[in-house]
Amino acid sequence: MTNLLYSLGGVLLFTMGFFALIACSHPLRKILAVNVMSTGVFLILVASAYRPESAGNIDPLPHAMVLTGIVVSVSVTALALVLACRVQETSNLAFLKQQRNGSEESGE
Amino acid sequence: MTLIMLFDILLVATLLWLAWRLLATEDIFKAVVLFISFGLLMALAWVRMRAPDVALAEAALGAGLTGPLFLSALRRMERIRKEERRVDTDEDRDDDVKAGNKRKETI
Amino acid sequence: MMMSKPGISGRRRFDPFLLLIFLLVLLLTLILARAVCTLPMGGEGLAGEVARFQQQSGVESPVTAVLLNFRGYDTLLEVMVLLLAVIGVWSLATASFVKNSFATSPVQISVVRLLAPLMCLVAAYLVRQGTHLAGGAFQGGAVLGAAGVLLLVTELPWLSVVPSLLLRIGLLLGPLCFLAVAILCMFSGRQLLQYPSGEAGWIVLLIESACAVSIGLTLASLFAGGRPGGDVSDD
Amino acid sequence: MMLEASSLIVCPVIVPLTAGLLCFLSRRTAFFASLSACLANLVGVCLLLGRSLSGPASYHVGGWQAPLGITLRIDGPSLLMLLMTAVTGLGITLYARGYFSFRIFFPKRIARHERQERFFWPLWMLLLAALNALFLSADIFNWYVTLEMVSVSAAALAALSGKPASQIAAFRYLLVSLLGSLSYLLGVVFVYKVHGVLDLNMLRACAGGGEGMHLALALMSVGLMLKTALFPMHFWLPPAHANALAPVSAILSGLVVKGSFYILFRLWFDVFPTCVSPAALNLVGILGAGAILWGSVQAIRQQRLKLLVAYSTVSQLGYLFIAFPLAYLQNDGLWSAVIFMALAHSCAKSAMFMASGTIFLHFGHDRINDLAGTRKCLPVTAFAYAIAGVNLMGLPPSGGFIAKWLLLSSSLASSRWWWGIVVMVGSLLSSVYVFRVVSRLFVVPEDLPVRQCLPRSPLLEWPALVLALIALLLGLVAPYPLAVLDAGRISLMLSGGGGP
Repeated sequence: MTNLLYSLGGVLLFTMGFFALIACSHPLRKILAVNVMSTGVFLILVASAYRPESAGNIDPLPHAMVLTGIVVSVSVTALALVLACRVQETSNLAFLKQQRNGSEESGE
Repeated sequence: MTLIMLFDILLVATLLWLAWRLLATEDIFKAVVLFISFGLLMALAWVRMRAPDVALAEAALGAGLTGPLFLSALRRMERIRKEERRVDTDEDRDDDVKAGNKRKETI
Repeated sequence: MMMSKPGISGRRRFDPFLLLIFLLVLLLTLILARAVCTLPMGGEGLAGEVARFQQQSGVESPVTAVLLNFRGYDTLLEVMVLLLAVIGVWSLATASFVKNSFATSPVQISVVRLLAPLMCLVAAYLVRQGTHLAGGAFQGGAVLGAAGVLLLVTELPWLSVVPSLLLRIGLLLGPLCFLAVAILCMFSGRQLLQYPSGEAGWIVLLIESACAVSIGLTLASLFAGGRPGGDVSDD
Repeated sequence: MMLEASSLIVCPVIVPLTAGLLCFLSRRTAFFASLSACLANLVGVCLLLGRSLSGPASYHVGGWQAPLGITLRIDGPSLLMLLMTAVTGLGITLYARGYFSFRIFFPKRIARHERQERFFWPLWMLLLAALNALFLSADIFNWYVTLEMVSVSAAALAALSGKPASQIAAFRYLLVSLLGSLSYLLGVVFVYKVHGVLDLNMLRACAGGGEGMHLALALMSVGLMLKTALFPMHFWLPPAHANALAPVSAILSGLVVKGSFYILFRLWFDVFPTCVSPAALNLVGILGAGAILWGSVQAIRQQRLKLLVAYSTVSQLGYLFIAFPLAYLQNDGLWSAVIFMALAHSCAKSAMFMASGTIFLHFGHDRINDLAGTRKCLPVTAFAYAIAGVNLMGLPPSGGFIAKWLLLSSSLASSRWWWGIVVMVGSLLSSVYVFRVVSRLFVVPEDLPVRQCLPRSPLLEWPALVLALIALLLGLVAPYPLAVLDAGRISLMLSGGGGP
């Protein structure tokens, strides 16, 4: 019962994050949404492995997987945030450049 | 038994509510703050799931580091937005603008 | 900044595309929820298997055993993901150390100066206890990183003071140590990451300590949001 | 102190990994570390190739057997993908050296070029290691880790150029990759819950699994298709690939998309063939057909060379998916058509992006209409572009021809001719967009203004030509890779494999 409750919570987190990822336009919000999504996946994974104290040892593999996942998501979040800043930073620049050159060069 | 159940339901509901608020609220700063509290509550949920390792990692990484990361990014973005054009640090700033002209010279 | 969830809160004007997405997401939620209900819950999984080889793994905590021994290869690659994030961030921007941003009062600064060594101690403790209880390289590294961030936000831009080469060596300490152990293990006829029997305990601790230092530095560097100034020119 | 012979299998992961770390540590030796890593990788893969004709090999990392540990496995498909990565990787490494050395002609932008070169090498080497790890792995969670490693390094590489457009494209690319990875991870969670194992060999033995498994496979597949840019989900690919630096475009188009495709391919045909329904296969085939037609039409409409090549990637990826409904059930040979297509496309597309990059460097633009007479300045590059184009069109001696021939004959043999028609139309359309560029490159109009050519750099031109020629000759040596695949397939039937 506990497993199911938390797992369903995880599912809802996942889909909420998914919707926000598509619907929201602010880059930071998108990154937040991805983080919520990944938390949802982790919650499903850990919750479905849960068993009460009396039932014996918990499978440690999901915990290890989630640890890996959390570390990965933190590093990806950091990269995405810096990229988002760069996008913001260069959007002014792109505007300037378009005015000067009349067109936008691709590549290089 | 029922007390635990109540706790579970309350925790999951709070988590979901926080997630919804942080995704739906209009103020992005508020969203980030909500995200930090979301991370802390998640740590509680991991403890409840008998996953102390994950809880420690979530508390330290999720709330302790991702939050500041978001905050500093937010600050930086706001600063960028305020200035029409930044004139500090990055060495290729002017190059970007001049690149087009430069290239025509080299042909 | 206007990104409420229109499908739910209905604050924005009606958008057929978003409504469609919302309905699809709703459908997805239902499908996933139904599937989750049918999943077998709370099974033993590989707990028995892990317990069986716990003795051989050299550590008492099952999660640490999985992370650094049974599935050490995953962790090796994951440490590389962290490193990749730093390289990516460094390639994108230069760090900005804005002073007087968060904490300005001398009291706060002295508190931080007290707190930082304490956090380093906590980190060391977390790494040490990771072998038998909850904790380990990632948790310890995260606390170290938090200490670094705390210093960064209180007028101590230590990242810009550390010589570039030293910083890079610090960042590489964990990955290099892990990789070197993995490769050295292959000599004398063993597999990659197959620790010599009986020696696993201290090897795991060694890897964890090196990784914790690197992870701490990595997280602090990620927080700084770019390469330390002047890093490009000197080598 | 001695190494076990089977340790050779980890060489494609360990060697670039070490090189990547060294590249990050010291800038001066970066190129030589990378070059030696690429050479060692190629030698290692060739040695593996020689050994593996006798059968597949498994390697238990850490000495832990399957349910607990991670298994690496080498067989036909993985070997060929490794070979593809090694060959293309070597070409790209050489080209990148030429590309970054070219900066002396842009004295004002040296700081920027130096920064790009400095971060390119570690990112590229770690990406190479991640791809090799992906091709070697036989564990669905390990795949997730390698996928993340690939996404992070690929996104960082895509943003390396620093141009506004590339930053936006890279940001979107990163988010899309993350979404794909998360979807895949959710699928992995379901699989683990249903079967309790992560190892491919053990999963293959677990029959059925019911609804949960179908959903798991669907989640994993959608995530991977998003990463592979299958037709309606391709929107992120052209901007990301076209706005990156030329060596990076070659990496992204030639290698990175093949990584997620390989996992998809493995899951559908190797691990869970019983979970795949004909309807799903047909759907994927239809999407593939859509990709071929839409990608080609878009490619024809582009005004920029690099965007044209990027859209052509979208369309060429369609061929990989159109093989799905054909390859299933009746025709084992098609298995190899898919891998063969990936191989030929990887070499040809990298060559094409390299050639486009060279053209861009020399002329400072890549407007197709203004490229007339490129042959005069860059004969080797123009030639490389043309040969790579022959491959994309699927003209006879090329590897692309063999793959398309296999597709066509199988669609006729199974009297599902409509797939064959799509293949034909796709080839026709691709010849339109290839000739559109080639005609400009080679025809020197009378009134062409005298153009001062920059000095030629051999490293900038020859790797593209050699890769294009390899793709071309792949058709002539077709029996050999097919034999490798056969050896691999036999091995797949055996399943399991020895251990310590």
